Formats: sequence, structure tokens, C-alpha cells
Amino acid sequence: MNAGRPLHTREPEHGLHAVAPAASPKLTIAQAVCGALASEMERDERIIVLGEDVGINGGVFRATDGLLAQFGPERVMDTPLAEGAIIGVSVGLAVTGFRPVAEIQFMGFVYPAVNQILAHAARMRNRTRGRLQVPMVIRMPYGGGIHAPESHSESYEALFVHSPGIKVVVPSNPYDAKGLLISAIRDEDPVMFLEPKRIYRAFREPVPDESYTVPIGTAAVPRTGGDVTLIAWGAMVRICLDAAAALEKDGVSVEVVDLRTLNPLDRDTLIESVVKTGRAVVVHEAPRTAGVGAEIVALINEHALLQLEAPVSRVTGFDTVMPYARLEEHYLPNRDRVVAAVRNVLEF
Amino acid sequence: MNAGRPLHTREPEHGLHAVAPAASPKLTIAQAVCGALASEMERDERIIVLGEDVGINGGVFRATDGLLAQFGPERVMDTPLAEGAIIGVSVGLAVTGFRPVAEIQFMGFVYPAVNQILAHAARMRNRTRGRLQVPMVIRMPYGGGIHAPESHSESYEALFVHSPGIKVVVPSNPYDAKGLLISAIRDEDPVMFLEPKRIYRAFREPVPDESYTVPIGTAAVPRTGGDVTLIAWGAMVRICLDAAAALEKDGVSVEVVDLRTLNPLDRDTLIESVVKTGRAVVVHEAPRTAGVGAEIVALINEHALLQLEAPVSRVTGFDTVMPYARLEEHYLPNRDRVVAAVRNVLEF
Amino acid sequence: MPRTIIHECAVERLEILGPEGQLDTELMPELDDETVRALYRDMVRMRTFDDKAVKLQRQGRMGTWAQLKGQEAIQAGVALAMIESDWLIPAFREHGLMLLRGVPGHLIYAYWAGDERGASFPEGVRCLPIAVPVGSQLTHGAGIGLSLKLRGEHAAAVTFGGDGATSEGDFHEALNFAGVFGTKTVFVIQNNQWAISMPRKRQTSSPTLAQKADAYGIPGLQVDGNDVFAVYTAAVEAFERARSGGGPSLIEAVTYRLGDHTTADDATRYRTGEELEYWQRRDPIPRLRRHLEGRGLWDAEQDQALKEEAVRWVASQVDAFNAMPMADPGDIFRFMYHEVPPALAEQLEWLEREVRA
Amino acid sequence: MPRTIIHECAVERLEILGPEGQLDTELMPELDDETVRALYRDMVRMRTFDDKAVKLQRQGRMGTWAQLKGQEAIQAGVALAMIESDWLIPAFREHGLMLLRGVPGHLIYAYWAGDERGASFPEGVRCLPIAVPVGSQLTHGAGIGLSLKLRGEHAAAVTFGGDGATSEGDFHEALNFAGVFGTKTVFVIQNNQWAISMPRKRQTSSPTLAQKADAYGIPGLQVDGNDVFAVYTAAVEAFERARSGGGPSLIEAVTYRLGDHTTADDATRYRTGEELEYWQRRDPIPRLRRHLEGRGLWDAEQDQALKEEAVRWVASQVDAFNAMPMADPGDIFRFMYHEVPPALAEQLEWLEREVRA
Ligand SMILES: Cc1ncc(C[n+]2csc(CCOP(=O)(O)OP(=O)(O)O)c2C)c(N)n1
Ligand SMILES: Cc1ncc(C[n+]2csc(CCOP(=O)(O)OP(=O)(O)O)c2C)c(N)n1
Ligand SMILES: [Mg+2]
Ligand SMILES: [Mg+2]
Repeated sequence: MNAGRPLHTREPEHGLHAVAPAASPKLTIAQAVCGALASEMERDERIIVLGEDVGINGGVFRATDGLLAQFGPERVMDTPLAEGAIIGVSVGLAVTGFRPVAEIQFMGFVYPAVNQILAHAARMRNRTRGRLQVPMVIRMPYGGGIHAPESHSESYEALFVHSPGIKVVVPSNPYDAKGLLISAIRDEDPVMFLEPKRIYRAFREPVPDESYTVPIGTAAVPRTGGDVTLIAWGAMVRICLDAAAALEKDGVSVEVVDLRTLNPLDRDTLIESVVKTGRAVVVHEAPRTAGVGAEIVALINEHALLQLEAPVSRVTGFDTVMPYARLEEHYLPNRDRVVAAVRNVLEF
Repeated sequence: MNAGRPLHTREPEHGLHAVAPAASPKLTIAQAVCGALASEMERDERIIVLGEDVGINGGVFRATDGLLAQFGPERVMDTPLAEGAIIGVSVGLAVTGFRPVAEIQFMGFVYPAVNQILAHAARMRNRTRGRLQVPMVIRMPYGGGIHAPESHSESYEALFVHSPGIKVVVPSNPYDAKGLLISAIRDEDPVMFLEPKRIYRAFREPVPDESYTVPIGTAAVPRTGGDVTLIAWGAMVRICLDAAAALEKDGVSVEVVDLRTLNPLDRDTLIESVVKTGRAVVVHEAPRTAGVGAEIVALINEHALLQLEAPVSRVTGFDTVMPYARLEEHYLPNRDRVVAAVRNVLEF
Repeated sequence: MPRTIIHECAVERLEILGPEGQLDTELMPELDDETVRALYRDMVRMRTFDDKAVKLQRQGRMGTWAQLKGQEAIQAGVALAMIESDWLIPAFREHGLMLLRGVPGHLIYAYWAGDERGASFPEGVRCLPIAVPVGSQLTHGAGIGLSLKLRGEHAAAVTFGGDGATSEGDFHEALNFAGVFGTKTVFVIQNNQWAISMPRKRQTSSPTLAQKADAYGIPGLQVDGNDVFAVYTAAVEAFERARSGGGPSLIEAVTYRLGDHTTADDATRYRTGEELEYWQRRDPIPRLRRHLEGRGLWDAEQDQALKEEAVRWVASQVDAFNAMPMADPGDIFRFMYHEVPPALAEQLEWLEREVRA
Repeated sequence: MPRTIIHECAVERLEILGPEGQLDTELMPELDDETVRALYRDMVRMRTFDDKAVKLQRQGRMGTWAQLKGQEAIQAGVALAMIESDWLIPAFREHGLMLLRGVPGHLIYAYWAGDERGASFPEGVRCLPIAVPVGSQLTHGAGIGLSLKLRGEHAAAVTFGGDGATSEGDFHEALNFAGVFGTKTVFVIQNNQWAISMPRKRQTSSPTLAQKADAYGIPGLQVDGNDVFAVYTAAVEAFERARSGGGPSLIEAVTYRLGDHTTADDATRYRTGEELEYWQRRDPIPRLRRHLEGRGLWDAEQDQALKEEAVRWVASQVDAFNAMPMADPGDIFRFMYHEVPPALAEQLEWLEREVRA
């Protein structure tokens, strides 16, 4: 296994609060994303932001707001409506020295770009035995919970986690959003950066003005506990923290692991926690079957089977199409389901 | 759990041999596929075969050989080189009463069609609350082992298994190939039919001339045993049978489960076997992380944890791009790796 | 043997009723007075239906709404050219045409309110559900056009896209496929000048969208999309060509999205008030009313009555929408496959147990 | 206000050296004798390199080979029009052009023999690896053309596709994007009449492929692809336009695949001997030789010497290819990421342990 508990792991005082100077401005995730882009673009003129409506409109979630005015149309490009071209053109830019940050407007619209992402961006380094590289970020809002229209609430992370050559990063709070995005931009490999739209503006946290990085490939432990481990990413981290708080009232001590990166997975942090607690519940929005949760269960099976007191439980989306707004609450994992799963695991 | 051991499960006399009348012609998988298409097309004139080079050329693996001559250009259509259109047009044909059988020339080229497969074909029934349906088959050769060029050896089954609304079927022998393909064609839902190209012509088996079905959603147990369960599909089934034969010499009794369908999975057969043996190894060609193997481990964790004598082991492709011909043997699971994994599991 | 011209193309634009009410009487299609009044009525109903949806959204009764305001002439004109056996494969801004093809208004509201039942159309309505992934519906249009050809049906499939949709690979693959197989398909591009914040001229460098047809060896025509007679004439031509086996065609209908992209959008961020005013003066509805009035077929009183009738009709759709009982959460599972597979049935059970509790 | 023509286009075809050796002296580019001889030499080398690859494949030394036979004039003509700073973004049948751009022949052989090192080109060679997924490289051509524009480099990106590739959505998205951003890109379609078994006329209904450029508002030109002077002239025009900021263009080079699709294919299944003979008479290599001979620039002795030299050169490439040590299986892992992540390092360890054992 790789190195022990990563240095950077923040041990927050209460729940999600970051170790940002108290005087830092309080920002939403969307603002933190925008701030990361602006500060990196200022620092490195090879960075180009491109996508549908990222320029004059500032992005449909305003995550690129103001960038066009600040950096001009050669660095912030509104593109034609063609996801394949957005990524394919970014590959061309990246292999010739630019560092494109491409936006896919919603994860539900990433399919037309899958060929370019997986057959090209993710493979160029390997195909050329290191001669060429594709340092690019593919940002996109993902997940449900905001009553969006059809195809606007999908979670397809498993497709990319399964496909070698592309890193997959998912922040769960504004501090990490900025630090992880800066790491992603500075990474020499393609990074898929998934922004949980449900919490884009759901809360604010202090986010330092200056640049900082949160390393890719290291999980955080926003809550420590001894009875059971909850494993999640993105918007589900808050659900897990809520569940943990509820369970605490009944005397159950819950540890929460926020994976933050889905490829490469921080197996050490994960396994260490499960070895300690002996019980685990994985929570994700995507469909259950062959989701990233299955991989987590498989890893625990491989590395901590003898320490398990109960089967690892999965609280996930169903194996159905993501329902539209009116039924989505029935689909998405929520606090009660997580609490129930924990109880089952404890009573096994 | 659902019904017990399915009726149709063939208990073959020796290894893979099917319960076909001895007098049946001996066919390869490619010929069995072609035979299934011909016999179904004769039976049901709503069936249309379409794809690149499926007509006059008879398919690059000759799996549609002779169909154009027999059924004419209105039922066997050579299409322009556009996978998205092949599937999108098939969706249009299917919702208006045809039963298209589309070919994607190699699984490495399915990405351009992913939007049509997952956002449309797999969802139409659900989106219209059952008003419209898309009874279509998407056939494609998949997997490595024939020293094919780059992008011609991929195994992307996990993407589709994770995506709700499309069934995924993988035969491992000629008898099943015909019976499963006929079931797929008669199914009212879209079915992805993956043809392991490594064994397209590797061996022949008796395949009845007449039509028959092998049901979708039911695994086979081509070899029974008591010490350990090997779980595989496609070309990996033969690797497992070879490994089982080798292990038998050392007195290890191996059961082999050929899943045949990856969605929906035949959980009962799988769990029943693992409950009996207490040990399992899953084998697949696709990359390890978040592959279908992870789901199998998760299911065993959920339904047979207490019966496990050792962690379920995965023998898979690596988390890398599929190597080209010269190194592919290092990538693909082989008999020795399976044997070694079994020994590890036994010695745990 | 030098440089020789081996191919030429010419793209036409068709206009019949000008913005100021000028009429090209030679090109004017033969339509009886009642039909022209019906066109106007259809357009007013669409506008009323659309306006109401925006209100419902503001009241929190609907998730998001894609406004059709300004594009009524295209939808009324195409509808008039259609026969019962024709198929409609919409994008996501064709509510008006869907209504005219028999999709109940309350279902359209339900869909946009986030209810899947809204895309379960009554038996016999030859209309696909809307397509959210831009451009993806166009190959279905090619496929259904092929289906109609293979069956020898006297019918055509009409499929819609926006100016933005022409940039997607699907547009290309669909038109190319249709051209090769001579499918019975009519492709209509509602060029409303914007794809969210992207102006038409930055979507593609070609001066017209109609000329893209030539890339596929099929006819392309531009029409004034705010001129219902031009749209109708072009559509009749294209539909008759398709139904009679003459192959597919492309119509670029030039119009303007008078509203925001959707209720989640704020168009003032990216476009000017002058541009909006310019196009408001070209609004297809007053244009047709002026024409009717000019011909003595319409007066203020009739207009008042029509508008009241439209409001009543829309209210009835709202009532029907409001009257829909909540969908059963179990529906999430029931339509995934022809038969619910065991593992899915188990998940359904979990949900049912939870809902009961 | 009636039907008015709002757009016209005309597509030209350029021919300079006819199949029987006729020369359009007015259009003939200014090339000194040595350069013309060099063009011929390049084409003969390509043919020899290609023939040898087929033999290697038959001997089991190579997995599959995509023959370029018949398409040499396009590749030699484009190469001559290129300058050092230009980029090449190939499809998979541009071995000849790749050689001329500095890709070592033994690496090309190695790639097709199934060795990833074959796509690790020497530093400074501005060439992407071949693209196997048809059409997918074209957007990279748009992207690199954009990159050159943003940097203000005096250079262009040339990207290739076959007639079959024009049907993929990527073709459309790439040309459209290039048109909108005025990228420094030259798109060359090697229309060799076949996409495996699909004849050109069933790939698309447009009478030419060149006319597809008009859909993107960019210039398109058809050339006789077996006429190296026509190809060169068209390429110079397009490259200079691109390099000087005049935007992208499309060249359709009409040629013929004289060999099978690849060594895994049998073209007699789907095309006639007559067609093949027709095109063999149009083979670009004898055509250029006849021209050289007619001008007194070439004779049988020189030809013999050239062919021997080509054989020797190819033999040196084969030697270098044969001399490559087996790749380290660990290479499967080492280039997946800039740094090997821990879980991957563990898998590499498994493999290394196994290889050692
Ligand atoms: C594949 C895809 N990408 C992005 C989106 C988000 N989106 C929805 S509508 C739209 C603009 C569409 O423009 P146009 O085709 O002109 O149609 P209009 O909205 O003007 O009717 C965009 C970008 C989407 N729905 N699908
Ligand atoms: C996306 C994709 N689909 C299918 C294939 C299989 N395939 C390889 S080459 C080819 C035909 C290509 O024809 P064309 O573009 O005319 O190029 P040519 O082979 O004639 O040079 C096909 C179908 C592929 N490589 N990629
Ligand atoms: Mg528009
Ligand atoms: Mg070709």
C-alpha cells in the first residue's frame, strides 16, 4: 500500500469547516470554482477555458462568471454546441502546450464526448510512450437534487473511474473545490472534475483568496468515529455528515471518509478506517450495479475482510433511469436511508 | 431472491459440450451467430440487420455472411460509417415496429454511439412510461487475444452493465451464441450482444439447425465442483475451464459459473455456488477497477459474507489501456493466473 | 483539364407575407379563409399556452420551461402541412406543434413539471417524446423516415432542431444517412438566432443553415420562419417530396426566440434590447393578424373572443394538469424493462417498504 | 419578396497532369527538375515501403497493415507543400507522408506489428500518432490549428481522413469548429472510393466531397489525387491560406486504394477486377514517371537505380525494426500517467513478479 495518512488531510473542527483563515471570504462551491479558474489563469497563460456559454454568459451556473471580461476571448472561448469538438479541440490544444479547461454543460451531455475523452485524452500519453501529454481539465456539474429537467441530474462517474488514463475528482465543499481544481489544472494528466450541482450554492465556507492546492488522490476524514465508516463523495458527504450527527445522538460513533478523488482512489485512508471500525456503508447517487460503490466493497473485501463485522452496505441510486424532478427524492440517497443502513450494519 | 436454479441450465457431459443432438452440424461461434440471424430473419420479417460492411462483405468476421444474398438490401443494410447514426436510426426503426439488429464493427468503436445507446435506446420505454419500446440488438465483437490492431481488443461491458435499461449478453460457446442471440432478438428491450472475438472461430460445437432459445438472465454451470467457484463470461470461461482441469489434477474441485448475461445478473446461481464452495475468483478481461468483477464481489459480500472462507479474488485486466498485440498476453488473464489465484484463495 | 467547376448549388429563401403585411400573391398558397383564421387561432393558443407555462414556473408549479414565444408561425405552418400518418420527432421547443399533433396540453405541462407521465402520449399520436440531448433526435427522424419508406407508407417524419443543434455530429450523421437511403424525412431547423448565449453567427461560419443540405445531396431551403405562409409552402413541398419517395429535405426557418432560453436563463446577460425590439416588430402573430384584418377576415372583437377562448382552453389544461394524482414512486421501476428483473423488483420492494413506513 | 437566391457555391476540380501524361502548362507549378525527381523518388519509396509491409505481414512479422498503394501522389504532394513548423495529424493510411515528415520507418512498422513504441516519435517531429477510431483525429486538427493561431505561429495543421470518415459526426464538428474560429487547419480527404466494402457513392449522396466545405463557410476544392502537381498546388494554396490567417480549407483528393483495405481484408469480395484495372491505369507513379521521361529528366537506368536504392532503404528500416529489443512488459503501466499511482504500481509489481518467475 502507498504512504500512510496524507499530510494534507484536514481535521476540521466542526463538520465541514475548512482550515482557511477565519478572515477568508465565505464562498459557495460555484464561486470557489470560479476563483480557482481566475487565479490560475492569472498565473499561467497557457490555460484556456472553453465550452458552451462559458464566456459572455459566465456559465449556466456562473462558475466562469467574469472570466471573459478579465481574460478576453482568446482565453475564454464560447464554442459551438458540440461536446465532441470541445474535447477533441482541447486535446489538440493540450498536446501543443496549452492547458485547456473544458466545460461540459451537464454530465448528462458528456456522452457525445466520450470517444474523445476515453479514446484520446485518456490515452495519448500511453499511446506515445510518454512523448505527448494531455494536461487538461474537463469540468462538469453532476448529480441530482435541484429539480432540474430530464438529463440534467445524472451521475456517470463510474464510466470514467473504470476507464484508465483519466483522473476523477469530486469536491464536497468550497475549500476543497478551489484546492482540488487548482491541483487538477496543474496536473499533467487529464482530470475530470465533477461539481456536485446540488451544493453549488447550498452553503458558503471561508475560502482563502490566494492559491493553494488540495492534492489529488487523497481522501479526507471530515469526521472521525469508531463504530462504522461512511464512505462518500460530492453531495453525499453532507448527507453522511447529517446521518452521523443523527446517529451520534443514539451513541453511535461514525467516521466519514470523503474520497474526493475517485481515480486514483485513496485506498489507504479507506481501508485504515474500515479496519478500525469493522463496518462500512458506501453512499452514492449513481445506480447501484457496477457503480463505484462496488469497487469500494471489492477493495474492502480484498484488504479488510477479516476485520469486517458485517457486510459492507451500499446506499445508492436505483438501477433505473434517474427520475425527473417529482420523483427524484425517492431515488436519491438521503439521511434516513443512510441511518437505516448504518443500523442494519450495526445489528448484523 | 428470485426463483431457484433455472430450468434451462445445461449440465454438459464434458466441459462445454452442449446438449445439441449429436447429428447437429458443428459450428463456430461466428457461424452460430450467422445462423441465428438467418433463422430469425426468416421467421420474422420485421428484423433488419444493419451496420458497416455487414452486407456485401458479410461482416469483417463473416458473422453476417450470406444474409444480403438471402434477404436483400432492404433487410440487410450497409450503412455509412457513423456509429451514432446506426444506433439512432435503429431507435427510429424500433419505435415504429421493426426489430433492428445493429452491428458495431468492434467494441472499441462503440463510443460514438454511446449517446444513442444510453440516452435513447435504453431509456425510451421508461421515458414514455411504456408507450414506446426499442426491441433491438446491438451486436459487437469484443475482447482481446487475436493480436488485432490498436482499439480492436477492448472490453467495455462495465459501462453498459452500469447503465440501466439495456441488457448485456455474452455467449461463451456456439450453442449459447445461437440460443442467446435468438432470445436477444425476441426480447422487447434493447440487448447488447457481445461476441468474444478470440473464440469466434477457435472451436466448433454441435449447433442445432432449428431455432431454440437460451434464456437471458440465467447463468450456466459448465463444471460443478466443491472447493472454489470460478466466475467468468465470454472467452474467459474457457480459460477458467482450463484452469479447473489443471487444478483437478491436484485434487482441487472447481465449479465454473458462466454468467452469460451481465445485466440482469443471475445472482441466485452465483450465490448458490459461492455459498456451497465458500471461495470464489472472478475473471474478466476488462480493467480491474470498477469492472463487472467488482459488482460480483459486492454481491457476494452482500449475500454470502458469512460463508466466505477467503476474500473473493479478482483476476482481471490491469488498470491500463489495453496493450497492442505484442504485450497483450501480459495483460489478459490466463490459465496460470487463474490457477494461482485459486491457490491463494485456498491457502488464505 | 484546368480548374473546372464540377458542382454548383444555389440556396433560395422563401417569403410570402412580409413583416409589414406585404403579400406575394403569386406565391401565396391556396388556403380558404377558415384555414387562415385557424392558423391564427393556433398561434394565439400556442402563445397563451406558453405564457401560462412561464407563470406556472414562476409560481413554483413547474421546474423549468423552454419558451416557444416568437416561433409560433413555424409550428402552425408545419402542422398544417402534416397529415395524420406523419410522424413528429421534436427537439424541446415544439410544444405548439405537439399540441396540434394531439399531445394533450396537460401532459406537456406535466413533463416540464418533472413528471415522466407527461411523455406517455395517447395511443395513435405519432410523436416521439422531446429530446433533451441537443441534436440526438435527428437520427431518429432519419430512422422513422426509413421505416416509412420500407413499409411504403404514404407518410413522412418531420424532425426539429435549433440553430445550435446543427453543430452536433448527430445533425451531420442524420442528414447524411437520410440522403443515402432516401428516407421520408423532413428536417426543420428553427433558427431562432441563439443557442442559449451563443449567437447564430458564431455557431457556424456558413452564411445560411439551409446550404448545409447540399453537403448531403439533398434540397435545402430557407424560409422566413415568422411568415406562416412561407413555412406552410415550404413544408408542403418537403412533405410531398418525402411522402412520394423523393427523399429528404432541409428547411431552415429563420425566426427569433422572443423569450429567455428557458425560465432558468436571463437573456439580458448576452443580448441587446435593440435586437429584441427589432424582432418584436417581426412577431409572427401580429403580422398574421394584420394580414387577416387587411383582408377583412378579422376584427378586434373576434380577436378579443379568441384570446378569451384561448385563456379558457389553457385553463382547462392547467386544471387537468393540477388534477393529475401524484405519480406512484414505484413507477421509477416499472417501465425500465418489459418485465421487471428480479434484482430490480427487490429494489422496488425496498422503496415500497420505505414509502409505506 | 418571392423565392430569391441567397447563397451560391461552386466547387472546382483541379487537374494538371492527366492520366496519359497531358500537362496543363499554365497551371503547372514552378518546380525545378530536382524537385520533380524528388517527388517521384518519394513516391517510389512509399510504394516499396508499403509492399514490404505486406510481405512482412504475410510472413507473420506484422499484425495488420493498411496499404497505401495508389495514394502516393497525395502524400508526396502534401509533404512538399509543408514547412518544418507545420503539424501532421494523420488518419491511419498516411505512412508515406509520415515518413516524409520525419517519422522513422522502423517505428511505423513497429506500430503495426503491435508495439506501442512505434508511436513515440523523435523529439521535434510535429506529428500525432495515427488515429484508429475513424474521424476522431479531425477535431485534433482543428485544435492544433487553433493552437497555432493563438500563438501566432507561421504554421498550419494538416489532418487527414478517408471518404468514409466524412460520415462521422467528428468530421462535421471539426470543420464547423475550424470555420468558426478560423483555425490554421487544412483538412485533406483521401477519397480512395472505398471504406472497406462501402463504395464512395453509398457513403454520402453528395456528388463531391469537396462541396461539404461550403456547409462550414470554408473553401473546398477537389483535386485529382493521382496527379501530384494538382495535389501540390492545392496544398500550397490551402497551407498558405491557413498560415497567413486566412482560415481553414478542405481538399478532396480523388484517388483509389489499389490494395485491400488491410491485410485482413479481401477486396475481391466486393469490387470488380475491371474497376481495379481502370484505376491501375491511373496509378500515380507510372504517370509521373512518364512525365519525367517525356521531359527527358528520367530514364530506365535511373529508374532501376532508384528502385534498388528504395529496396535498400526499406531493408534498413526492416533491420532497424528487427533490431528493436522486445518491449518491457512493464511499459504497459509506465506511461499511463505522469506518475504511476500506488494501485497501478502494485499491479506492475504483480506483473514483474510473474515475468521474473
Ligand atoms: C448535447 C447537449 N449539450 C448541451 C445541452 C444544453 N443545452 C440545452 S438547449 C441548448 C441550446 C440549444 O440551442 P438551439 O439548438 O439553437 O435550440 P434553441 O434552444 O434555440 O431552441 C443547450 C446548450 C443539451 N441539452 N444537450
Ligand atoms: C469509429 C470507427 N468505426 C469503424 C472502424 C473500422 N474501420 C476501420 S477503417 C474503416 C473504413 C475507413 O474508410 P475511409 O475513411 O474511407 O478510409 P480508408 O480506409 O479508405 O483509407 C472502418 C470502417 C474504425 N476504425 N473506427
Ligand atoms: Mg436556437
Ligand atoms: Mg476510403
